[in-house]
Amino acid sequence: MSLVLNEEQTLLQSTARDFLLTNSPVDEFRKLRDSRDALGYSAELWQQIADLGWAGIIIPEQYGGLEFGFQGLAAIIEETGHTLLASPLISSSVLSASALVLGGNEKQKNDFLPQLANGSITLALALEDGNHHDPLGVTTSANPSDGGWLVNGRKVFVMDGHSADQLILVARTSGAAGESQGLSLFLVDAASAGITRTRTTMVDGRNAANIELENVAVGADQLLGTVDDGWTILEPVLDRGRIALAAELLGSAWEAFNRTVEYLKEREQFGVKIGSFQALQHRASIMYTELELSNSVVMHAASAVDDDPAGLPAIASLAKARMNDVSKLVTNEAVQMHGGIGVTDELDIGLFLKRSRVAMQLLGDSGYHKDRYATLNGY
Amino acid sequence: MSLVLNEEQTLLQSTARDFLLTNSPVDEFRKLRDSRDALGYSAELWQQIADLGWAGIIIPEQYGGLEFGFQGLAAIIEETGHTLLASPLISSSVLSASALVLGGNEKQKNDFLPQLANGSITLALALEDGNHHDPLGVTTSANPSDGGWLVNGRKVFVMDGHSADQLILVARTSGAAGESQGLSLFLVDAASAGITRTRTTMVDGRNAANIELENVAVGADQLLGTVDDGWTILEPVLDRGRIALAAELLGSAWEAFNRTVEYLKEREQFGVKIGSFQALQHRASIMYTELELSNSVVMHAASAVDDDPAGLPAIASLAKARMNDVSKLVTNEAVQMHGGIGVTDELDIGLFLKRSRVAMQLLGDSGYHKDRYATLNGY
Amino acid sequence: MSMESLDQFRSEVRQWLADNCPVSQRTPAQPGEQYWGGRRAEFPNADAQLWFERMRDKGWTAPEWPAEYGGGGLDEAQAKILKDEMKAIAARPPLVSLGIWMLGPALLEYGNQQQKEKYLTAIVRGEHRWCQGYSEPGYGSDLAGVQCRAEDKGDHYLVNGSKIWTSRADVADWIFCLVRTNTDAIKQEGISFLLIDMETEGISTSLIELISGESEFCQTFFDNVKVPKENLVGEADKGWSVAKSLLKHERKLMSEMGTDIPSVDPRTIARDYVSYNAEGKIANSEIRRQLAEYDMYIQAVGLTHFRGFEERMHNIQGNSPLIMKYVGTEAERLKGEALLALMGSSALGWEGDEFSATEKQALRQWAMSKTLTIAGGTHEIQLNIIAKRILQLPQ
Amino acid sequence: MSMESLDQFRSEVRQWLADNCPVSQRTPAQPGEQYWGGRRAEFPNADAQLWFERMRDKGWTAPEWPAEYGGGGLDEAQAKILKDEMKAIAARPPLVSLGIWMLGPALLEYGNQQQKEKYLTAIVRGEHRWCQGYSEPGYGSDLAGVQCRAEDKGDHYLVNGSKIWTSRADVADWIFCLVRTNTDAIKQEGISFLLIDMETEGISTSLIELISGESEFCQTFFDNVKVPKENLVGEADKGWSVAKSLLKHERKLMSEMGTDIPSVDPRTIARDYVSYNAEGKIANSEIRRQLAEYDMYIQAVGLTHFRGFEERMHNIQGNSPLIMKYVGTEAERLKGEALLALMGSSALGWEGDEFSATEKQALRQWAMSKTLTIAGGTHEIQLNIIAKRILQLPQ
Repeated sequence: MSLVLNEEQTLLQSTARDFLLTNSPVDEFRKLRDSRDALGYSAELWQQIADLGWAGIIIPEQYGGLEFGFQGLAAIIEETGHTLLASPLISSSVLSASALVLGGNEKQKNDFLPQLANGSITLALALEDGNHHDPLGVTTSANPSDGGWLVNGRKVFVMDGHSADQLILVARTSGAAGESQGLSLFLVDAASAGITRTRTTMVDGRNAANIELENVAVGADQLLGTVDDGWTILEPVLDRGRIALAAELLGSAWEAFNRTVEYLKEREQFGVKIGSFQALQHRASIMYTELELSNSVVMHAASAVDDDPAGLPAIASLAKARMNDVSKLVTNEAVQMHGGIGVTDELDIGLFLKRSRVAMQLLGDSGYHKDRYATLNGY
Repeated sequence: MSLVLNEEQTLLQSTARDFLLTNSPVDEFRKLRDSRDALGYSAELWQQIADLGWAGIIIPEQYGGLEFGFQGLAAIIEETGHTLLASPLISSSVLSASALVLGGNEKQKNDFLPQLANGSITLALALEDGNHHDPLGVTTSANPSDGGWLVNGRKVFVMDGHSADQLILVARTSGAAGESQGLSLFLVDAASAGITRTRTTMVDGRNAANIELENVAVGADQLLGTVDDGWTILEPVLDRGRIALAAELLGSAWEAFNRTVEYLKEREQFGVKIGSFQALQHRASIMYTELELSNSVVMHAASAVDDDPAGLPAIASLAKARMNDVSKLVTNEAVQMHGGIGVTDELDIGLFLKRSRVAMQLLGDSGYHKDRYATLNGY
Repeated sequence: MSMESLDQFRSEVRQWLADNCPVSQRTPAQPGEQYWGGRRAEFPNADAQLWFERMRDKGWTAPEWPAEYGGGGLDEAQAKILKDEMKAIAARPPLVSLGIWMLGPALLEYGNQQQKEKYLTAIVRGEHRWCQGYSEPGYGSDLAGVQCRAEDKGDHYLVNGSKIWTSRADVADWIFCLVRTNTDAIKQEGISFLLIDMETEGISTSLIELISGESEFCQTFFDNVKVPKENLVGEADKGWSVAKSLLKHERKLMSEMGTDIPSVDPRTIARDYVSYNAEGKIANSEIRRQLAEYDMYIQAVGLTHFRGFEERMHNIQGNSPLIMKYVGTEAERLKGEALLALMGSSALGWEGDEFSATEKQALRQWAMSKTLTIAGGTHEIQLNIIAKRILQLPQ
Repeated sequence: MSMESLDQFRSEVRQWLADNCPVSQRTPAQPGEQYWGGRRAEFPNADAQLWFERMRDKGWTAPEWPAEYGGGGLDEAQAKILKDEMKAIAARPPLVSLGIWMLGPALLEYGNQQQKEKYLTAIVRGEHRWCQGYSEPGYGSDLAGVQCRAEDKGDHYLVNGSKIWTSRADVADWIFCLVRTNTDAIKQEGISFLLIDMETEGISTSLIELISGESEFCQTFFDNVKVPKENLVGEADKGWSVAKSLLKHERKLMSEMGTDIPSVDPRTIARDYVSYNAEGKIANSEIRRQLAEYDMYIQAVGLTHFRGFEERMHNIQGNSPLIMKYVGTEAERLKGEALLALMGSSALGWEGDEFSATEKQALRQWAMSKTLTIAGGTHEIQLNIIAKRILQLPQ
């Protein structure tokens, strides 16, 4: 465990910061949102990002990746939180890449990882059946047929699912909702017969797809990992996603906080800077303590992906629960402290508030992760 | 429902206030505590209180009571919170009197209510088997024997139980822990064979007894209400107790708050009154909003005892949960805002903190009552 | 009025409402279905018009105002009965109006006879739609920091400056404004309260989009706008008293937010959005707790509204009115967060058919709740007021 | 030091501890079992003496102090290894001492050669027990409001006044004091830092009982106390710098509260005090949540301690040290409340045999946690410091 970045990671992070501030400041995201862009992110920017190697940062070198480790990726994602970058980094480069790396066979890795790493395709994880994160509750069914399976069900809240080239479907091949045994993962072409994707437009201006699956035929070669045993891949994949989201939330919470502190120093009311009001100072200081604690928790979680797989579940839940709560606190306070201007669409601070609420729901809200943390700790 | 006191109730409350400030200010409680008084309250004062009619305030006139209604009693109990009065008002005059009024037969009422009202005897409700409030979880057993029962078990946290003349035992005559059916109430002389009472000294300086029950023989005439059906009496009795505790917590929270606001106006640091610090002002104002809301909730609950028996369970849980939380907030803040002097035993503010924690546990903590409130409201 | 005659009044009101309130007006109005009045107003439908006209003719668009100005002449107890009875059948307010809520009460206290006759009657009859001109850019909470200038030009004032958060100024007929008539005086002194016809030359407005996606508010610009002197309410330079009186009514209004406006209630929609365990409890205990805490808080706020009413009936001087803006908007904040927690990804929809109308409304409501703790005196200002006026802490 | 030699150091330390730490010294010390040193001290038992003497002879009562003053001469990385290895076998601190925690570091920075030799060595060897004379009655948080007067009488200062929160002044040998040497100067200026022998004529103490029932603290009175000038640390009138440097160490100490002191941990005792449902979860979901939130907070605090250490190792200038007093004592506050929630009526016992030692300790711990957020710079002072020093908000 190391709670400071090494030299290479520090360099990577500062490169990421410069790149994002130059090429993808918050204004770029605002334009994308206002134009109701069909893709939901900038294809051109995404290619630049892939060229920098970020899309393949955790992919082994033999499959065209950088093999740089998860802590570096988390450092980049934290920076994307600062500028509200919309990109398939979490859906494709964290969740899907991890699923392939952890569960794919040699052919699957060779077929998809190099393209994923160079940005020529994106993948998405189609997980949720309902409106609350519940991976064990999946009832989307995969029934044997012709030596393969027919998948039926409906997936919602699939990050970047409308534009992904390949989907990783989580379906139940046996067992009942609530059981980890019986889940299987399938890698399917998004254009396969029986798949209907509808893009949704969410409050954060990004997109998640609702996906109808009607007798989607998958062959044995499309199985990711072992039948019924998908959970052994899915759980660590989800924990990586949660840590990535925690890193993003950390970056955006810091950004919302920093902008608020700047505002407190500039804005005058009653003839003085509002930052001189002690009530606001104390609230800002309390937020600061939470953010400092969060730095440690998120960094620890990112390092645990590579260093402490056994401890990962509890560590990931600690990170996601904390960042959900801290992000909620900080974004609410940021808007409130900005006063009237804070609730106008013109100011960027509202964009942080909105993104926060979506990221809070993705891969588990606070209740989900506190419950999981307590269970993992034996109470 | 009325959320203002009528003239008579107002008069009663101001009489109570004057009486308590004169005869039982906080100093009196402190002396009682420091002397490790064996009774735990002043017998002389209790007789004066009984002479004022408070001990029998909810007892029908025909049994020597004032028959004044519960709202008047709650108004008095709120005042006792201000001066931290130690007395059997809740154990005997609320819980036990209610149990007799609601469940006693004519003989039982005639035998005990007049003496209870005139202060010559006190009763206590021996309910809890364990360290968390759990009336349905009672497993203290009452097994048939000789046309009566033999009671075995151990009761803890029995308010004023060490000095009561009569005990109301809650025991299980059938059914299993968790079931409301099968609980029965028995009225027994505290000096009966098989009863061993040990006084405990608690953090609030008051007393609650632990009581061993070893083959305590009770006759059919000692049954309060119907066998196995004790819950129909016990539940409304407990709700009255909860509302009484909520009223006490309201009074003591207001007192701790008022003393703190006074301190903020007097105390100087850095050359100014600390009450001029905006961070403290806002925290005080937030507490004030909670206390104003609490006034309405507690008054509503007290009026519901007589006016809305059907709504009582949810209303009582609303009141107790709220006052647990508000009292915790206010007493913590009161100590913190007093600074160093606040954590010395010399200052009274710590006594409010300590009483708060005991009253919070009596008849259900916040978790218990939030759970009950949610269940009663169908979620 | 005696209890007996109040009971009598209640049955009369109940009967009248049963006879006169069209059935279509007995469901919560969606935003587009409210009637706001004004020169440019059109009725959303024929029933709304019928209902408005019947209520107007009873004077019940402003039940407590004197009958001579077109009001209902009811006392507070009667007005509450009317309100309760309307609530019992979910009758819509026949007219939604800042004139009734805010300006009217201030005019009744500070207006001269001519102003009362001219403006109050027009308000009651839905002929004037008003907007509010208090805040200015750069002076959000600091209302006394008015910079908008009104120069005394003999028979008129010449107004220059701008106002922000002027709700629906783009469709309003009139604006009530705080303007600075004396630049030598400090802060509160030197402010006057002016009524300005929005059709006067030199006025322009631009809409402000909120994070909820709504654009209820405008910025309004005054460029050499001539306002007749007779439009001054109260004395020149002494407008601060009028302003404060009006703010009280705004706070009261804000504190009742959500009680009249149709809204998605987390308590009633829970069943459709969360799963329950075998005991019938919401399975996610954190969501259940959040719902219970909101529920318990809103109950306490409702009971406190009721207590405040009872205290006024009994001439008891209580402090609860000063906390209502804070706790009322705090309840809306808790409600918004509870909705998002309960509905999960279903409450994150901004637009499109993949989300139901209720789901999208829940989201907008959450976003709008962020405005409520700021508009009409921020949470912080409310806490300052409590600290100063009630707790009398040193300033 | 290279990683390799650190590994080497670690195995040496481990071996030495295995050989030298008596088994009886490998359990958390109850309060009465700690050795605080000083002229009047007695060892609680023979093993404690043996353990102290062995550690003293290694210099490891103050591992990071220079060997010339009796310290261990270790660098921070080595000191952490020693600490970790002691923790691994639950070895007690051989000597508990305000001299080591607070005065020593300040003397190392500001003391002259003679003072270092005289006092540091005595501290390391447990010969002097120190107490702290900072706060004064009426000036709790306002440390610069020092009123305790030290008049310059040529060869000595004449001290008059009193100090409060002087921990165990009744058994201490020496006190380090902030005194006012210049009444014309304002606030921070004119304060000096004096070392005073508690046996000097004119000093008296009285114990203060806390709400936890403990009496660790005293008020100490100075009545014409003569203090030799050589006991002045740093320059006259410039004691504020010494004081601030020392406060940093106090904050650090407070932030680590609970990590070395044996305490009832809600996570480990839960099983004995609450019931669990069929799934193995604590049945009362509110108690479960409170436990989880405490658990998650203390994890975050622990990781931040570790991060701060790593940053110092890498010469990274971080701000985390300035938050540690706040979050460390906040964790203790959460722990105290979690204990009461978990243990229910079992944690409400003040005295007597009906409550176990653990139960009574839990209660005292809760009460003591109320002191921690006040002593050593209140929560409010910590937040002021963060606002000023880190966020640089306008004052």
